[in-house]
Amino acid sequence: ADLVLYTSQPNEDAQMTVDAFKAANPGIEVEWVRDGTTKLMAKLQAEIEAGNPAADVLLIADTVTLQRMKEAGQLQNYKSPEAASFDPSLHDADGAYYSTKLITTGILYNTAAAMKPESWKDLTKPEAEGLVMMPSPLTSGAAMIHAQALTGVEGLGWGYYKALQANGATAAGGNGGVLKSVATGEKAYGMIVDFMAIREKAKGAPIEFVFPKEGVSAVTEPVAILAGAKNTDSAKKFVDFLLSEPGQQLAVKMGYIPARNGVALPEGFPPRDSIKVLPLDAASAVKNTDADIKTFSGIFGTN
Amino acid sequence: MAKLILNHLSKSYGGAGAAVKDVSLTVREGGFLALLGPSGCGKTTILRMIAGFEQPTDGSILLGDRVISDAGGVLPPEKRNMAMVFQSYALWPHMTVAGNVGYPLTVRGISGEAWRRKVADALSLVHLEAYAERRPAELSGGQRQRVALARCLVTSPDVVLLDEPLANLDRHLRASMEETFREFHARSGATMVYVTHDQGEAMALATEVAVMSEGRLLQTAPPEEIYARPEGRIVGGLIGQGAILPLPLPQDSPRLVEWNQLKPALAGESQGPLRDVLVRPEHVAADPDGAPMRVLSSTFTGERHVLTLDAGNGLALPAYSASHRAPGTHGGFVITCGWIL
Amino acid sequence: MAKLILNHLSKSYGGAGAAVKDVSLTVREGGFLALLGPSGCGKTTILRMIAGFEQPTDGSILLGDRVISDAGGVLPPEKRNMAMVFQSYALWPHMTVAGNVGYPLTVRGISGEAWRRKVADALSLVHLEAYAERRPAELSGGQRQRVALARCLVTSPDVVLLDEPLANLDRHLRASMEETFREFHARSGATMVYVTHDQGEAMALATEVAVMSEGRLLQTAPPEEIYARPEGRIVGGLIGQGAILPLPLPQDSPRLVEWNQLKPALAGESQGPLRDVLVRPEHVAADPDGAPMRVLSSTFTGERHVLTLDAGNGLALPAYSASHRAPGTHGGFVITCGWIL
Amino acid sequence: MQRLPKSNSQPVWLFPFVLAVVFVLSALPLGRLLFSGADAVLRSGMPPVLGEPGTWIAVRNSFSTAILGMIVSIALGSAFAFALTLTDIGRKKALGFAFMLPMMIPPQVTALAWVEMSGPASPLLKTLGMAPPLGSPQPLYSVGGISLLLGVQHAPLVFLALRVGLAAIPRDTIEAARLAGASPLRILRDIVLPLAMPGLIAGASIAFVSGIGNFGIPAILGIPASIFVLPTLVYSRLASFGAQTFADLAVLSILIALICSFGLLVQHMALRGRDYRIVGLSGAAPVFASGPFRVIIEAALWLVLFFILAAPFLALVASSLVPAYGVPLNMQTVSLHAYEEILLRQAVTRTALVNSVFLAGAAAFGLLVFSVAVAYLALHRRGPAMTLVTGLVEIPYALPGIVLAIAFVLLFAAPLPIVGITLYGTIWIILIAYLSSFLAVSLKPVSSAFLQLDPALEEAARLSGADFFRRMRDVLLPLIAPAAGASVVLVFLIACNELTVSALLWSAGTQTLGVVIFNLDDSGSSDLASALSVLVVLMVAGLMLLLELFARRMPKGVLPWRN
Ligand SMILES: Nc1ncnc2c1ncn2[C@@H]1O[C@H](COP(=O)(O)OP(=O)(O)OP(=O)(O)O)[C@@H](O)[C@H]1O
Ligand SMILES: Nc1ncnc2c1ncn2[C@@H]1O[C@H](COP(=O)(O)OP(=O)(O)OP(=O)(O)O)[C@@H](O)[C@H]1O
Ligand SMILES: [Mg+2]
Ligand SMILES: [Mg+2]
Repeated sequence: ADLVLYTSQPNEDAQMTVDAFKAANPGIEVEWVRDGTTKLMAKLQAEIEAGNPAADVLLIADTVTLQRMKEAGQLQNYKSPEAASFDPSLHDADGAYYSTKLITTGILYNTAAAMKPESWKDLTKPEAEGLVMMPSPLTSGAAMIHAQALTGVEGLGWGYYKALQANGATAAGGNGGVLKSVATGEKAYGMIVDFMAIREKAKGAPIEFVFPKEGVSAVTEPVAILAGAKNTDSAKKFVDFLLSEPGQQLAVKMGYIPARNGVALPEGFPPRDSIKVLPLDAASAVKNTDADIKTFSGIFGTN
Repeated sequence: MAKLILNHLSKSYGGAGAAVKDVSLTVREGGFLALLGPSGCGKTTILRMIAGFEQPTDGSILLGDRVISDAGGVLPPEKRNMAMVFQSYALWPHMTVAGNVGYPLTVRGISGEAWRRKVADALSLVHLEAYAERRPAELSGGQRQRVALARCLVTSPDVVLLDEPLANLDRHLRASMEETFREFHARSGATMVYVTHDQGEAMALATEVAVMSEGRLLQTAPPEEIYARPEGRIVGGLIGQGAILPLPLPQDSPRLVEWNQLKPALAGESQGPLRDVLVRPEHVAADPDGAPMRVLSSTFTGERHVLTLDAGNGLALPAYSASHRAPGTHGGFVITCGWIL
Repeated sequence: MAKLILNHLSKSYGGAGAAVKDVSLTVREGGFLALLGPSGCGKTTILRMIAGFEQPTDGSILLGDRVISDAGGVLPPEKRNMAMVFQSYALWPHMTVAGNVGYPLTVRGISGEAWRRKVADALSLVHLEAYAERRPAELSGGQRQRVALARCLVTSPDVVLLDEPLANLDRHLRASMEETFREFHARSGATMVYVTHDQGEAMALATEVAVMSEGRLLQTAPPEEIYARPEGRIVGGLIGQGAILPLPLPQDSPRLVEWNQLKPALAGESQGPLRDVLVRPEHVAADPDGAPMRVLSSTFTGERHVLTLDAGNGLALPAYSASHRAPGTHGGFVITCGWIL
Repeated sequence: MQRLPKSNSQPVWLFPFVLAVVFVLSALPLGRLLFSGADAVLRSGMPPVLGEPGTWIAVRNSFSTAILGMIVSIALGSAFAFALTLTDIGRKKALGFAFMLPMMIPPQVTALAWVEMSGPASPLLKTLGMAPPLGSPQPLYSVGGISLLLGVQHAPLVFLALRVGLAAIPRDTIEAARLAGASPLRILRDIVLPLAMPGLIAGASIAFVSGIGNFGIPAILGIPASIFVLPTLVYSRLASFGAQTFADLAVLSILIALICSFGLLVQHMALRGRDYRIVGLSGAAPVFASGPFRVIIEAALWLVLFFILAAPFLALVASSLVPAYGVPLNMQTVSLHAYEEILLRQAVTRTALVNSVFLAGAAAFGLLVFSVAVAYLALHRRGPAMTLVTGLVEIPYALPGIVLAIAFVLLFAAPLPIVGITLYGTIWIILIAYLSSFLAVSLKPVSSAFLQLDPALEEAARLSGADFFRRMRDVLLPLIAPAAGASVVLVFLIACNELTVSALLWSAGTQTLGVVIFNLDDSGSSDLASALSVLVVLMVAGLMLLLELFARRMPKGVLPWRN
């Protein structure tokens, strides 16, 4: 193949992305592997350890992971012409990775639930006792980032997680698990990424999604080129494509909030400015991650 | 103890012919029945039906006046208080010799000193004291058979079924085992059914001998009688040594015929329909003024030589002789007596 | 074909004593050796070493001038062109009778018509033509043994090992099997080693008889000789019937002693050290002017009665009698001859 | 005069061959992993993992869930094995057949199904209108729940292995015991169990090791209650993959290796000093008349089957018929869309089907060859070398699939030395990984069968002039046919919906069913996932029925669900 892509996008999305890219750049044969971030990373790291990474480009969950890889010297810098029309906070200064969309984490609740939450704090109320579920930072990078973002908000902090724990919230698995639990009514409230909830609701699941007033954390599914990439040129083409107008429209079509300025949001979402995205500095996040993991498991315990 | 009655017992294994056909016999309480018959004639099958492993396809088995098996159903073996020596020994490979022998006791709740004593006794009966801790796989064929024997005799069952229990033992062990059986029988008064190929054994032990062939019961009688007065060609041929000579004899002649009648018959000088006459080798004696016969063959069997004589017109006749006689030589022989089948 | 030599063969199963101790013997090419001995004396072990299943702990086995087993290594059984009847038959439960019998042929690449013919012949030798399609599990004990026999005789091996091949067969089948062995032996000229408990069989078939006890080889000799002139108490006791009487006899007396010497010895009227004298029952004859003896017991064995006599000071003496004699009665008996062991 | 071979029992090449295979399939990948671990330790110091309480709690959880699970498996498996082999209950074949299938429902699906079944939104309960109130706690999210599911999942392993053991018991040994006056239960305890012990132990240890290595069940039942076992702990370690991670993996692998060598030790103890060689003809064990209990036994067995097969399967079907989670199944919502999507649109499903069937088949039969070699060797050869071999065989199966997979990536990502071809990315690396992973599964039943063989049967074949291969083919294999059948069926079923190993090793075109199902589920199309799972179960049932047609022509006892 002329380009090997490792991505953690859902199947259809990945397929869509690749097809669109191929349409835009005829003649480039793309081979893609789709899997959860964790497995992809394990696979990739093993390949790198074995000295023969197969992938050229990564399109995966979050900047923190890529920041870590950058620091390990596993990424190569590329200054994309498209970068200009992006908020600087959305890509690495050296061009090691670029955010492609905003996947925010908000509150999901089952329509049968008693209380209609609007703020993160609502999840610590008695009505929500024992009915809250969130992805575990121990298993999902996105969840870690979410935790790091929330604890950054003054008035919340780790105290908030203590409160949640006290209120009988469970931290478990990934977003899929949360969706299931809430949709099936086993739990009433959950923290989950926007698109999953909104899509599933469209399919008729008995759920609602809200963007809490304190703001939402966001993972940005950045794209990056590997240091050991064999097809650098087509890799660069791929990056440019994703950041380009049509590439971003694609994201919208899939139901994500585009990262590029001045692209309309998909339907089902409130207007862009009504969504407050909590900032996150990848570099410091990487530094604190281990400590934060400890703190978190200190509160919820690895059991 | 009670008497054992088989009536009109039949068993078919589904395959071609039945293995046992309409067998009726009674073993009186405390009786000792020897079951004789060629290989494959149904002896084991009968034992297995008595033990309750096989269900009769027809007929029934009674112990005393209680039906324990019929085509309708069978009393489970574990409720029969019988013991059996299997032709295949059926030892439990995972238990020691002592464990095998002692198991029937264990099941009956006997343990500790009593158990050890009884097991030790049983083992000494079969001369295996030294092997108590071995496993069956580490025993010789005969030793395995003796373990099976000890296991069978360790309890006091109502009925004891022995399926060629001595087949793999040397003659001296056999003798002592026969002794053991006699004692056991006398002591326990159990009803015994004894399958064997060794007629000497059967004759020596049994109070009654039953002869089977191809699934049928041919004759049941006390040892002396069945040896002296067998009924029909088959029994005659099965029991003991001997030749069956078709000889012309007068209608009215008694079944026990003497030399004076046999001589002319052999010479072909007497009239009458051909009758099957059973002649035992021990009744053939060398005698200068007997009928001249040619020695066909002479084989040594230890204590004596077994001759095959030509009794005229190709009839082979076995005889014993203390000394070797070269085949081809002639000599005079008399047949002291014969039995019309 | 070649002669089979065991020299200083020993085998220990790791356990207590050795199963076979320093056995040396030679079976000449095409010879027929009968191996006799009490149960557990090591016969099967010897066969298994000859076949190559067990490795000798010491000594070696030669076929012709080629070492096939020693403590160092073993020629694999499959390379030996031998055949064996296992004491436990070792039939393959998943094959039909024909399949079992024919397997050695199949392995040798014989198939089709030739295969069918040979198998059919082998089966008819053992009277099992009708059972070709059965599975071993559906056979009687004796039938299984016959299948094992047929399997052993179907090829033309250099050495044939028979471990009590007739133990489960009735007397008539035995007779015909013995015949079969003789023919097979004559035809194939194979070297045969024959383990049996039936001395009659051994004597009738073998060119040489070897007697073992507790792992040791005691005597090897032709049948007549070993019967007439056994060496030592054990062989004397093992071979044939008879009693061993310790009698005072003159130093210089010949080993074969007559009545005129025995009579005073029995009466205690003669001097000399006590010598073990073997007396065969067939040499004990009722004779009014013989020595008076009391009948201790009398058992019927079919053709005759076996008496046990009191030869004085508690010595038991077996004798044959055509008629029953009540225990306790007295009578005169002569011992025509005895053999000093 | 030519030298005589030292040992007369085995061909000289056998031992080297076995060593070689074990080296490639076990020693090499493990070694490579440990190497990277050591390397990482050298670079950045000892990993904290040993210091963290979490690790030890995970070890404890792994241990307890594996043990409890094993106990459940033994209970279920032997109950079925005994009932189907020794009693006169009806519909034995059907029962045996159905009892195979729970293993076919991927563990994560079983877990989900049970969660759904017992959860507030169970389509089943909802449709029945019996759904518990919103937010009621899920009893399965606990060590008990995990163990229970592990137990159910692995019960067929015990069943199959035990059946092999029972098949070898000679009828007359049981008859002798009956005549000795022992009651059926007594005979079960004193005769049947001891004689079938190799089979039982084999089954138990597979169940145990499977429990140690299982990821799917604790992932779905454990993580929500933050109960971690070693595989899930490893997984969480991978979430933040750094230089240290290889060290972590190495350490955890060693821990797991230790646990299963403990298991091996126990097994060795249990088997030692006994003699299981069956003397004489072993035929079908006689059946005990269950009389009045017959109805009860049958009812119990069918009830169990309802819970471990029917219910989860129905739940699965149900959730495959509704478009999204939480939607009740009724006339309005029901749709076959998922099936049509899977069968008609998703090209990948056909690829995956072909791949998985090929992989499973190849692994099953490939391993059979090797298992026979090892088992035969183990019978004739003792000593430390052999112990090492049996130990090494065990470990890969006990490792979490993802760890084993990483080991194989490390091993094969770069082109092979000398030959220079790259297995990585091809289907062959998955096959090799499967061979490595399921070695233990395939070996257990076979070696237990060899333990019970009457040696005379092989000796007779040798004297007939049959060389090693000949007597293998003509005598030994037919004699262990039931074990061989069990071994093949076991590996095939497990491999057929294997997920965690192939998850890292697949690439375009080499997806396996497990991977496809997981990805579908993971990217929110649960209905497609369920639909595919349903199809997999049906396919396997279909394959088994197909075998049933040829049962006549196969050696007796090869098909485990037949008597
Ligand atoms: N596998 C074994 N392990 C330990 N001891 C054994 C083993 N096989 C046989 N023995 C012992 O070796 C001795 C000789 O056994 P062998 O089978 O050769 O006797 P045998 O002469 O064939 O006896 P039989 O006539 O009863 O068959 C016996 O005492 C037996 O207990
Ligand atoms: N399980 C079976 N299935 C079919 N036929 C059988 C079965 N067992 C025995 N038979 C047949 O039944 C007949 C009688 O068998 P049985 O074992 O009673 O003979 P037997 O008198 O004991 O012979 P032997 O003296 O050789 O042991 C034989 O012809 C045998 O082939
Ligand atoms: Mg029989
Ligand atoms: Mg023997």
